[in-house]
Amino acid sequence: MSQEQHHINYVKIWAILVVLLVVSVVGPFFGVKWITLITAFGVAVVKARLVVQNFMHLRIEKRIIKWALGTTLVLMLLFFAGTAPDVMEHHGVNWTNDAALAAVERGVEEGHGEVADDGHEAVGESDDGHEAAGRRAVEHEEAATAGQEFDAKAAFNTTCSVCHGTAGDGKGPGAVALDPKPANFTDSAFWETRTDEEIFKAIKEGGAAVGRSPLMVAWGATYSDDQIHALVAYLKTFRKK
Amino acid sequence: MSQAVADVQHTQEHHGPQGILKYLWSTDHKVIAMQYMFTGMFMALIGGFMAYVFRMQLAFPGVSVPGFGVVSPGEYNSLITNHGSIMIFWVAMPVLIAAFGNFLIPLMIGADDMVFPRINRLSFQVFFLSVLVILTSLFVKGGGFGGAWTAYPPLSASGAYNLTKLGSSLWLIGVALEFVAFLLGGINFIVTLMNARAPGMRAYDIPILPWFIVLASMLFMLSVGPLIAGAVMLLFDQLLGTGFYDPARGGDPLLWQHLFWFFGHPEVYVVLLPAMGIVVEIITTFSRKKLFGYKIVLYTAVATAVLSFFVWAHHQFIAGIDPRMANIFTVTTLLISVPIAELCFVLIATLYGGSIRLTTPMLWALAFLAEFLIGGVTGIFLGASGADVFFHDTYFVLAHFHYTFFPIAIIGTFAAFTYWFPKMFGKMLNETLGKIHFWGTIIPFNFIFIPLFILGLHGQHRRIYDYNHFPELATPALQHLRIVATVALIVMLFFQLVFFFNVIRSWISGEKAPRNPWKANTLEWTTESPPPHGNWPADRMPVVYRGPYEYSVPGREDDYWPQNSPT
Amino acid sequence: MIHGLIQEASSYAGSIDGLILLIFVLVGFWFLLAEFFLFGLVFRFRARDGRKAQYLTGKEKHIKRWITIPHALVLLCDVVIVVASIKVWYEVKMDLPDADYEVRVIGQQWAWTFQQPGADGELDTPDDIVTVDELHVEEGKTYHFKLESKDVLHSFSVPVFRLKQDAVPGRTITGWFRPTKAGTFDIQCAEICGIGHGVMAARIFVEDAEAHAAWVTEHTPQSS
Amino acid sequence: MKPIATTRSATGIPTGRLAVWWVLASEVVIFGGLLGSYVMHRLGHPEWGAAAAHTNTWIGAFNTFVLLTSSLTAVLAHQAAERGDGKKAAKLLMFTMLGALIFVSVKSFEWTMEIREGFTITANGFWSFYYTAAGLHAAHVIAGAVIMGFIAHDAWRGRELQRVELIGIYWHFVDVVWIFLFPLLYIAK
Repeated sequence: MSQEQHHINYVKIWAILVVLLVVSVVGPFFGVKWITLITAFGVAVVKARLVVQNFMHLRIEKRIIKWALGTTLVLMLLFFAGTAPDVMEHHGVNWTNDAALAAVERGVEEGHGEVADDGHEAVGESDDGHEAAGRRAVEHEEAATAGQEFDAKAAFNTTCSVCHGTAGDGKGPGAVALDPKPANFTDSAFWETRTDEEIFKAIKEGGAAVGRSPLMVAWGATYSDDQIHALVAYLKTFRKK
Repeated sequence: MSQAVADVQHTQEHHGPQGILKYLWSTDHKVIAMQYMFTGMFMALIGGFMAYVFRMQLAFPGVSVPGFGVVSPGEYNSLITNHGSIMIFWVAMPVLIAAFGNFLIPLMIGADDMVFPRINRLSFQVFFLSVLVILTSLFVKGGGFGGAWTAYPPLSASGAYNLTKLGSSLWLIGVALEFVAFLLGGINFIVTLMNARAPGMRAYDIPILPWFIVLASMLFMLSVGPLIAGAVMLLFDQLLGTGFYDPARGGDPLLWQHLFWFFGHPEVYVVLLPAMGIVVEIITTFSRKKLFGYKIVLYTAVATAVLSFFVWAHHQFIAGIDPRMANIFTVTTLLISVPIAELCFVLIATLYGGSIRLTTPMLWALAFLAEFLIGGVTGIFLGASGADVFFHDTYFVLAHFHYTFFPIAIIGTFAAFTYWFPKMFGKMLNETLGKIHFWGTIIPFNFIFIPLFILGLHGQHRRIYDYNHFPELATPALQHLRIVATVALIVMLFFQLVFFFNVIRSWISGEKAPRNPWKANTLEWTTESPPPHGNWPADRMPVVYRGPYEYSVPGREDDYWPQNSPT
Repeated sequence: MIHGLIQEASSYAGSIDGLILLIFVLVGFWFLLAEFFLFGLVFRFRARDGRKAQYLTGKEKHIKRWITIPHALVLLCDVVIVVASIKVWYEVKMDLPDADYEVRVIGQQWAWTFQQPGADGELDTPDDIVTVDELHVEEGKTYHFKLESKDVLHSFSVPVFRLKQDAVPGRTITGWFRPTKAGTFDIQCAEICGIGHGVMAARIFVEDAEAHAAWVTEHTPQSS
Repeated sequence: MKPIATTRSATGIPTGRLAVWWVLASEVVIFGGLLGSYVMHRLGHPEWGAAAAHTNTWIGAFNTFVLLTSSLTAVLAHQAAERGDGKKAAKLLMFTMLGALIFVSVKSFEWTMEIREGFTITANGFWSFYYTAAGLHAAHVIAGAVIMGFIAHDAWRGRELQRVELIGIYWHFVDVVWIFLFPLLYIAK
């Protein structure tokens, strides 16, 4: 092996690689898509092949190694082929990926470019995006609210009543298994121990955020702040004097 | 003889530390094998305890389980999640691949150690770290991860959904560390088998077990890569708030399912192949027969390994993948039944014309075949997309894969453990106790899982901590089946005491084992029991003259013919 | 075989059960055969004094055919199962017969929301009926469901219909069913969805035309 | 003392090199899984192109040049080691490590700029993949450079010269990964 590899002029290979690098950088300046594709990815394949064959000496390596490495590449193609129909495509037989379609439609305006001074704010803005894309999923609520006020009662009945009960008494069908039990909004003792802010936070960020049961999940992704305020107001109507 | 002893002392002087450190910091493949074995068995006890707790909850909902207390829904999810993860990643893999692979590969191919003893030690240390991480994850604030061993996002990606922010991240880190440990170990196995074989040992003279363990290591190595990348992405989703699997931010939850099952299905064969290899060794030895078609076995195993990469999406038929893809994956999934059936046929055919001795290891090996067949044939129902619409995520699935994993991880391990115990510890196990333990495990095993098949046919789905919320499933008849399964489980766990008693008793006061108690051919039986450091004296390393399964060769006095015997 | 254990209440439940029966017969045959040979050979060739095992390499033609012929037959059975399975798959998951009604099914932690047309028969109008954990459908009518999820994966499963489909957040997945038997049945969530997965139960009420019409009239919200 | 097993070579490939090839096989599938996922998303989300337009092609090209050159010095080090010239091999490995240092420094400069502009890892899907893929690659660069330091140390003393080839093969692989990352992250816009 050492005999053969001495025939390789490494500096020459390196020079070719640098020239190819220049080609791949220059390619996009033509502004023609297929030229860019060739200069970017075609050249990358050629460069990789030069490195693998000459620097890694694969061309004088035993055949079994070529087989092993070839197998890994075939497997990656296989993975791509099996996964792309679901992940790359946004619709197929009897399904559509609404969130992805909405993201493509929105384009880049919301998807990036927001100048965030710190990471925290960026996260916050992404959450807004979350809500936008989730919109289709909560279309029925949108339908109910289209052009009119947010219907807190309807929202309560679809979202909260599972556990808290339509009467707000904490005896919904989902309450059976829960421990601690869901809050009973008819109980005036409940209202004496909570502030509105606390309830707002519990709805938006979940029970754990205010030191209550983690079984109360966060709804900040589904409802806007105004809607949550409306929900808090609706909850108060359950209170028995 | 004195020369041999001198050699042993000679090699010991050059290797590693002495005293207790010899066992904690050793690079000897046999010590590392024991470390993996005992860690794996310890984890099996934890996994078994978890099974006991949630089976009690299912049979007697709301009861205060002795030794645990009342099981809350969150705890229940955490128990089933970690039972699955532990039994696959911390029991089946370390025991079947790492422990037996480490112990047997160098011995069976006539080498003195693994080719990279220090990487081998590092592999165990990383694995041990992963054990600590996964055990820690059970006790952190919020409890252990409860999103099932498949860890589908978005549930696993966000603390707001799974309520176990810390537990799910630790679980993921633990699994990732375990992968790293097995990548290190796997490279060692593969290179050892490829390069370090005894002089004279050609590719087709290697016993089937080392072949299969190495094939499994390759399968693991080639399938786990995308999942490692996926795990990094999931970890970023959990900790940094990226959106790789969040549909609202351009990600896709289905991507994880593909990444997971691209690994997850080959993983089944990663643990199946070593168990099959163990059965091959035991069946040939105790039926005194040459393996029926060595090359058929090898090639069908390779075919299975290759095909196993083409079937992954059968776990996702109804998970929202494009229904057209389901057709392709149905075809490939059913195709894989051909090589697996062939392997079973060949093993059964090996019995033909034999002289079968029903020792404890042989009973375990035959039980593997008998029980694995049930797991195999029930898989056809699940691979057929049309039927999977009903069966997906029911107890039928659960019973099916326990009928594959239990024979693999438990029966296969007991088969190997009882077969190689004399070589590992230099003592013979008690046969009577061994057989009591065998029947005390096999009979309850069927009583656990056959009721679960029936429950699955009733449409009972998985991962529910109390079926009283579902009127169709809350009937007394179904509850009786659940109780039968739970009682059988407790009986089975109880009989494991017999095993531990047998092992400890034999270890302390058992009959001393000769070099080759079973009159087997492979190289590990040509050295002392237990083998010294370096396995053979350095100047008398074995040389191989023939294949591993030359039993009952006509014209020979003995019915076995060791691989290293020149005549 | 299965309908003895769990009712068939949808138009395609029979097809799925037929497929399961076909597989049961085919694999049952192979299973019994293999176990018979396994136990038979162990008994027949148990060790006896003075008898030595035979030396067979697996290359002998008269023995090898005991492997190759079953091998080919297994493949044949696989082909039969594949064809039958794909046929059922087309019926259940790929072909959508024309719908009489549409219903939107939304999973969330840990409840099912069903939105169906009110008296006007159109979805997404103000008179839609929204119910939680209760789905009222009419016997003998074809329903299309549009399955969505608000948060994590769920799976909409009606065992008596042999219907199961995962709900994936961000996606709308369409499917269909046609109830054929009146009664009240379980809807289960069949994909782990968090701590309340075990309580995510709902009921489906299959009603005859008259009862269903009455229910729709009663529950259609009065537009103000 | 090495076991006898390590000195055997039934395949004709030295044990160390065989192991490195298998390491690379496992790395190919790790990067393959990540980049495959990225390509799928990228093709499905044309709007990510606008995000990619904010990457700096010149910095990427410069880093490509650095890695290509460090690969050259790595292979020349191998050549020197084959001739038994440990000192020269060690020197050339030092050059390769210098390349790694430049690469990582440029990368951290580039990332600082981008993060300042608000392109954090959570900004959108493209940036998530950008930082994850380039970060995983950078981790390999750093790990390779550290191991190279130990090997250069040994090679200077004329010990374990065969390891110069092994780290070289690994280094070229890291180079090849970057050869693909460069068009995927920087050029395709």
